[in-house]
Amino acid sequence: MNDQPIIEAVDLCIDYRLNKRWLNAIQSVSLTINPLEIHGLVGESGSGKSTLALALMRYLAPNARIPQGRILFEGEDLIPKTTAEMREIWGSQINLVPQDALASLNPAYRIGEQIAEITRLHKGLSKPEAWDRAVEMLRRVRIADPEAVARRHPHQLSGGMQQRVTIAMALSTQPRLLILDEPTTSLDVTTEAVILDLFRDLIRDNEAAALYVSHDLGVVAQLCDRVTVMYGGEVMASTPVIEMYQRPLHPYTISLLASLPRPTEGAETRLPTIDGVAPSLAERPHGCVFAPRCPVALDKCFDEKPPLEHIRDSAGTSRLIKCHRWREIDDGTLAIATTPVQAEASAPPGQHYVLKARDLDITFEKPKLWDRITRKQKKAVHAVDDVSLSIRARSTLGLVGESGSGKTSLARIIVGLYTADDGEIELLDLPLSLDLHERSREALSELQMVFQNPNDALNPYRTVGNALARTINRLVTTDMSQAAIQRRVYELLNLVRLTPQYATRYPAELSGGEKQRVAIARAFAANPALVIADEPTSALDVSVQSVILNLLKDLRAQEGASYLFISHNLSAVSYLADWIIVMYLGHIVEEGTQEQVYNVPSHPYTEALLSAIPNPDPTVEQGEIRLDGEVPSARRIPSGCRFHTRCPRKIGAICEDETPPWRDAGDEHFIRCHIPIEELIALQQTKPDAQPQPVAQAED
Amino acid sequence: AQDDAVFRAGMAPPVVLDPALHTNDPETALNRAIYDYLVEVLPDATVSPNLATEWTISDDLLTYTFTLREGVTFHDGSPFTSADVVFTFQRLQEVTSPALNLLGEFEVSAPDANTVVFTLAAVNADFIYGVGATQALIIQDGSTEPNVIVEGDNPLVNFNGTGPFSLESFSPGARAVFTTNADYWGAPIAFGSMEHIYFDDIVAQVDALLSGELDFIAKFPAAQADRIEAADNVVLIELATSQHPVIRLRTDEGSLGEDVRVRQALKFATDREALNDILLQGRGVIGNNDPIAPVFSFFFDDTVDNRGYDPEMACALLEEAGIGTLETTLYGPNSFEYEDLAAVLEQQWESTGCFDIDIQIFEEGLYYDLSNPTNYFDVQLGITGWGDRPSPQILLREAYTASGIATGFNESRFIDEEIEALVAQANETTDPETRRQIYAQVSEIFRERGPIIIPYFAPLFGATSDRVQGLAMAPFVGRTDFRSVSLDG
Amino acid sequence: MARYLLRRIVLLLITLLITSVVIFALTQLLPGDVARLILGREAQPQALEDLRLELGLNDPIPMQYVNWLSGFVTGDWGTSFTSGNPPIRPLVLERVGNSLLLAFYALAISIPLAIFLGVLAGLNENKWIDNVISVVSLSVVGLPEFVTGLVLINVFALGLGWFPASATAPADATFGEMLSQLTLPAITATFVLLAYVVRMTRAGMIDELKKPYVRTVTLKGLPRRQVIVKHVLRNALLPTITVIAISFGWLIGGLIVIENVFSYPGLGRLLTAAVERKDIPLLQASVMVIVFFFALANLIADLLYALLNPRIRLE
Amino acid sequence: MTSANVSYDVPVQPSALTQIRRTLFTTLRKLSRRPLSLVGLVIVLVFIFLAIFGPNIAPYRFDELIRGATRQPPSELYLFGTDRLGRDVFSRVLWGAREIIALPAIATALSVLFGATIGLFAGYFGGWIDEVISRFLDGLLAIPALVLALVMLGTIGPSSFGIVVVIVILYTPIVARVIRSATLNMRALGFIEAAKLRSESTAYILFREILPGVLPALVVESALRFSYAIFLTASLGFLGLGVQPPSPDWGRMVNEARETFAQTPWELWAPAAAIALLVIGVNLLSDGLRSIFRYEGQLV
Ligand SMILES: Nc1ncnc2c1ncn2[C@@H]1O[C@H](COP(=O)(O)OP(=O)(O)OP(=O)(O)O)[C@@H](O)[C@H]1O
Ligand SMILES: Nc1ncnc2c1ncn2[C@@H]1O[C@H](COP(=O)(O)OP(=O)(O)OP(=O)(O)O)[C@@H](O)[C@H]1O
Ligand SMILES: [Mg+2]
Ligand SMILES: [Mg+2]
Repeated sequence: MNDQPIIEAVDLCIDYRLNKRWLNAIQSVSLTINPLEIHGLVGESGSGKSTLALALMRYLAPNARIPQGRILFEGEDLIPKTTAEMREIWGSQINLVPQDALASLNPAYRIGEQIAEITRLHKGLSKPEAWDRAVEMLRRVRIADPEAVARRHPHQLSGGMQQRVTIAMALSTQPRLLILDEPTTSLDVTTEAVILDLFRDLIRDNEAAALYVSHDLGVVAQLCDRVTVMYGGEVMASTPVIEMYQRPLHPYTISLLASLPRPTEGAETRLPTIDGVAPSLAERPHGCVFAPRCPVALDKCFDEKPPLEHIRDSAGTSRLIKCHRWREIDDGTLAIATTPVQAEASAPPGQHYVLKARDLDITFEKPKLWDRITRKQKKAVHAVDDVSLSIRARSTLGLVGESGSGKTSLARIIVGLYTADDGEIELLDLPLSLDLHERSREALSELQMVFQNPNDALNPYRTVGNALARTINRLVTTDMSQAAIQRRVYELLNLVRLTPQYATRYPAELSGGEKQRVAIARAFAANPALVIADEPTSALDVSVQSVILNLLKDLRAQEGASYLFISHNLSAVSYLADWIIVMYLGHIVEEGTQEQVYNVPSHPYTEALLSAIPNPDPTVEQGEIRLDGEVPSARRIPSGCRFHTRCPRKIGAICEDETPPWRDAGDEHFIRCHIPIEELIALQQTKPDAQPQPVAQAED
Repeated sequence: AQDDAVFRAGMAPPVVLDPALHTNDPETALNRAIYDYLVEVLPDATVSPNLATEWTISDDLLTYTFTLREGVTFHDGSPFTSADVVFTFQRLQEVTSPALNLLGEFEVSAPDANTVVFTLAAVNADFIYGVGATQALIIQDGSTEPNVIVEGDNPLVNFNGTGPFSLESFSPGARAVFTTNADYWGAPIAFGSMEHIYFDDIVAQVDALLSGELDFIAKFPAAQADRIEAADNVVLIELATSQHPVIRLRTDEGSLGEDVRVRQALKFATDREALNDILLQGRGVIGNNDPIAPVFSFFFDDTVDNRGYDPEMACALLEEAGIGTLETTLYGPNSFEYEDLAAVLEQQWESTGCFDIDIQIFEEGLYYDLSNPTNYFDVQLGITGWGDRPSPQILLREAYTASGIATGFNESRFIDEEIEALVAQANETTDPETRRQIYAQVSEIFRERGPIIIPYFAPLFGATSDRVQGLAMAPFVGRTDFRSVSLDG
Repeated sequence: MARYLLRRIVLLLITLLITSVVIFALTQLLPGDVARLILGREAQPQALEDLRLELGLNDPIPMQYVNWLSGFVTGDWGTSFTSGNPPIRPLVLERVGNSLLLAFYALAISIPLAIFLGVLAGLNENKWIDNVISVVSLSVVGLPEFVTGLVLINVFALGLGWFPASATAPADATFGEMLSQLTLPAITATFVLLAYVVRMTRAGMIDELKKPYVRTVTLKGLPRRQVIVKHVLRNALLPTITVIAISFGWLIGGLIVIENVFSYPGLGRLLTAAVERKDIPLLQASVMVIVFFFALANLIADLLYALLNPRIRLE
Repeated sequence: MTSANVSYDVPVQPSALTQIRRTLFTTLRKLSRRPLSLVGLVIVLVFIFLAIFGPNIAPYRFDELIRGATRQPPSELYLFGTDRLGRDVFSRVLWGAREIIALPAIATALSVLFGATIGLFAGYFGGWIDEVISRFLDGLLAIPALVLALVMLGTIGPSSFGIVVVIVILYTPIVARVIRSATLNMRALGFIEAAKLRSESTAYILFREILPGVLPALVVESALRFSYAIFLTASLGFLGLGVQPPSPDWGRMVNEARETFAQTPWELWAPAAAIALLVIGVNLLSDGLRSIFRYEGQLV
């Protein structure tokens, strides 16, 4: 194989037409992908990753144009080609693996047909041949019973299987280049880990090159050979992956890496953050795009755009970089704070409990009259089953589990948005009704919630100030004057580090992070004793995530509140939580302090969750435990230990028949497993040999 | 005869098919195609033989003896006899047919198969018209349900007459198809079959005629007459009749028109010439604000000095009556040009400066329905359409005497002793000249204190395709005799 | 799917039952005396009373309803009060046939045309061709049916003489004659439907073209024709199918005005006549049949939608 | 870190007027970028202008008979000619603009009022309340519009009031359905739940939190309903169940003019064109509004 790059973008610019103006979205980008290389492309939302990735296929939105630059695919310039000519290349030489697999498959056709179509077109296969090949491709992406799956429609598959289908489709014509645009972003960590393993193997096996787009530095670190970091439509740096992690030279890369919460860090630290927000197309600065947020920007950086330099650093690594000050960073004369700083000292968790909940239970979709008439055996969804928990004053209880494990349901029971079928709640030692309508105003004000999606957390037709004022009005029982309320609004804004001017803004004028800050301010409006945060950062960019996590940590110290903090991201949980509970299919399977849960012994499920976290350090071996398949439907909860269908440490029939006992691992660390603690410790200190197995078909 | 020639007439859908009860044109047209009258009343009010070949009237004017035509058969082949006639007239009495208005009280008997004798309870000058009344169609002895459609293969068995046509198919609201009766006693029909095609919309009828889908239509508004006149494949028939709209005021106690000055004011405020010009393009004839139409030429008195348009006088009269500005609602049906008539009247009256009028128009059926809370009979001020009557006497008796209140015809509740006496007097005389003098007095009284305005006597319009020959449209269109029609080409 | 079907059918029956009560109640409120309406202005009081008794109009109203409903479901729809008291069922069924004929003809003209225009507009969103289609289809729908009907009659029947001015549907007409008669009414109905279906199709196309799978298919290298016809249209027409099925329901009972303008003996005219004459059995039967077809059309729309949409079909 | 003693004089919420002005301004700006919507907007504005000032501009009253001027073709004197009775068609069309606003618009407004309220309740509460309401609405919706209109107007008699009642009965379920599904989509949103967590009353949540969000759908639906209402009134006029003469209602004018179409075609064209133009305008405008709301999510 020769050294010619598979694809090469040279000085590429892309503009979008918005409101009758051409705005520059991609600015003089150069990028090279060599044969067999997996090239990572990372950057915050809006930095132009997708635009660039698709442009490499010479695929543009209708309102886009390429004012300058070249795209060389195996030496041939794609830009002058007509769309008709590109159709020869699309699907046969360069294939796309899209982000949202379900939306990217035509709902009307069978899986097999959608894969077969592409080989019929490009390989000239007959219908039956193409179908057989489709089945074969499904088998290659390790789908069990591929014949049956080929006859299904997209919506009948689980998210992980859908993503496998798109990759089977992309690989079926043995393309030279794969473009993967955030293919795992919408998946659970456990599923993501399985899919990433699969990509790694398949891309290597097919001898294809790949461009892997992601906003997750962890994923990129684990998968790619070389990484390009984008910001504001420009390439900031392009480096072999190990170098990026070990010796980042660009201030943006450095800050980005530093802001990631890591499982190993203690609870008493603050994450370094990148201030400000990424600029929109219309307001990109004319100097260095990153300058306004750069901790080490000079005046020069604001005036003059640095060139994209092809350099060799002091260690002799060849890199692309776009920074006026890389030399100072390279030779160590300029240091950027990257270690987490000590957080403001807060009082240690109190001994009394703000909240105690016992035996909470909720079931959805109970059979209705109609079902009884038609004698349809419809199973109810038992989302939360016999859950007890307690939260101490000034502490954080972390709640983790895969999607569908019942985390949100539990949170909503506690705040009263769902009325539990059964159970008891005590708030500040007073019994609390399960029904929201029966709760007193005082109780409501002590118990507030921050929702997952900042975009619908605020009424788009009200100003920030009005939203806060209304909450104060309703929840603070002492009569407050108009002026006092207004003052309190500014206080709250200040609390979440927003200026008073934000009071008159509408949600549409705020970024996602800012909206979430307002939502947090609203939750704190009445000095609650307990704030429930349901995945408050999962919809946000990494850089914004760290800001919000810091804020929550600060507020806990300042306001003395407790948290129930829910996340599927174990790193984020560990950063904030004192105690952690792990949920699976409506049951708690493990509970203990943060350290206890993160260390041996742990429940096999916790173990698998930990193992799946992609570590942004490529030198750290990723855990090897992989969970097969998806979480079973909450309608058909497995007998015995609920986890037995997927458990890599299943010990036999007992797991299928009997509900496991709570085992005490010492110091109030409980694990619900049939394996005795000592055995678990022994098992978990040696690595299990996890075989990649075909995934079972998703149910329904 | 052209056996395959079809004569197609357009009309509104018939509703009441019973020969003894039907009242409107399409119903009559259907019935008289299937059945025959004993005597035929011609448009000029003369009476000619039909199923009866001759008749005699006793000197006391109380006994009528009819001799029946021989050799006549019903469509089902059974012979026509005096029993059928007796049955028919007894049934008219049983079902209280509208024909009784003309027939009055009588008894009927059949001395032999070819003779029928009517004995009257009192002298009745209109009796012979009653024998030829619209509903007096001869049905077969024993037909208790004439013209009722039955279920089964042969749904039309009840349509059994001696008439020139037999009903072949009938689709309610859509069409009726007739074939000519080969065994008809009269002159053979010059075409093979006849269709009545039912329309809900008058413009659609004219369009269908113009595009050659119909041979005959009638009773369209004057505006359509212009269109037909302008077209070259159709022939317009314009017939002066006694048909007219009446704008009437109620005169009973507590009503607007109790005060004669109000009646007068309305008359003075109405410009009848203008109404005729605007609404009928001058095709109508102005009368005397009484029901004696110029078509009854002998009875019509053109010397009556009818009061013309005089708005100042109208206002002065209202002032005098202590009303000042008359505020009221004018009601009317949506048939003919009456909606427009209401609109123009409103303008004429309001332009005098002493009227304030609202208009309320109802769907025709609803308006003439007595059980409807607002109907033609109960409103204070309304427009009513009066169809053609063969003699002024009938109109006067029905609408402007005390007996008309119970029957729902005297809508103005007009009871005037002089009129009562004059009408009774006219009823008993057969001498035209006496009647003429009586009617002149009637006209004078109406001029003085009549509660009605008759803006004009509108002509009746009809039209045929240019292949139609020998069609003489009757003033009551439904009674138009199609037997003599022939078709060119 | 079977369960879905069953559920839908039960709901349909409930709807029909509710409607039958509503209709019956409404007819009871109709002003006017049936007997007088039948016998006319000149009828004698005795005749009126006899008729009332004969028609059962003096029975208590709930009894009238129960009598009617039990008759109706057992196929005894009674006899009309008017026009020779014909048995109602054959009469209504004959009109249903006529209405169906016109409905199918109108659909045969309007659907291909509307879908073609809608797709064309959708593919050229906000370009001039889209604007032209949009304005033209809106213009024709902006005119009431009796105006378009009038214009069509004046131009094509009276002016050019291509088609008859009325569609009075003689029983012995040949199919060709029937089509020729029905062309102008069908075009008038098309005008009403056109804009609606065009806009639905256009919106469906635009929505669908924005979906990520279109990009996937394009990037498979499929020719544009195939992308549009095989992939996009298949999904874009789903909402259109619903609209078409619902318009079919409308075509059965909603053509009252068009039937009047062209004097076509369809269900709509039968119904109008029944209302005017307060012919209650006929009115109830024809409304029930119209509602039945309307509901049936909705049911078919839902079923078709479910059938063509694997997401529902495979639940 | 606290700054409790600092006071700012920035108001927490701008006045309602400012908000409305702002919303209006943004909408107009966005509309003006779409040529067709702009045309629609201009048409609608012109008609609104005519509805307000039409009678002042009109050379004659709508019912005034001009002596000796029946059936005049359009001329300088009579812009759209005169009708069969000698009324100035131009003036009648101008007066009719107000009539159109009076009947279909009031009926539409009422349907929207009732429909939105019912839809909000059904969508927000869900469960059996929704089930019962929905079944009832389905029952009403199963009767075709003209059929119901015919029977209803046969019942209450042809009057403006009757027409309004009929339109309200016909359109309330339709509006309710639209609002119900919009509400259904909104009731699980974070800000609604936040309102529950501060113990807001149901009425507050429905009308202050949800209503603004379904307003776009409501605006678009109202525009659509309005044009159908115009149409329905015209059709009712044709069937003899419309408004009373000498009203210059366009539907009525068109219907009256049918009979004299051969002689005075202008008498039909003028009101017919006015109806068509208004329907086009309303639809173009609602199309524009729909896409603004659809693609940009919200007004501010
Ligand atoms: N068709 C378009 N028209 C106008 N602007 C666009 C279009 N597509 C993308 N943009 C803008 O261009 C910028 C880059 O978008 P792009 O989708 O490439 O970002 P990204 O890095 O992939 O972000 P994300 O992580 O959110 O997917 C964004 O500001 C986006 O709003
Ligand atoms: N309102 C509801 N009606 C019916 N089923 C529900 C409802 N809410 C949750 N469920 C079901 O209950 C189960 C638990 O859902 P829940 O949202 O609590 O999980 P989760 O752990 O928060 O998942 P995720 O990470 O996806 O947010 C799921 O199977 C879900 O489908
Ligand atoms: Mg992207
Ligand atoms: Mg959740």
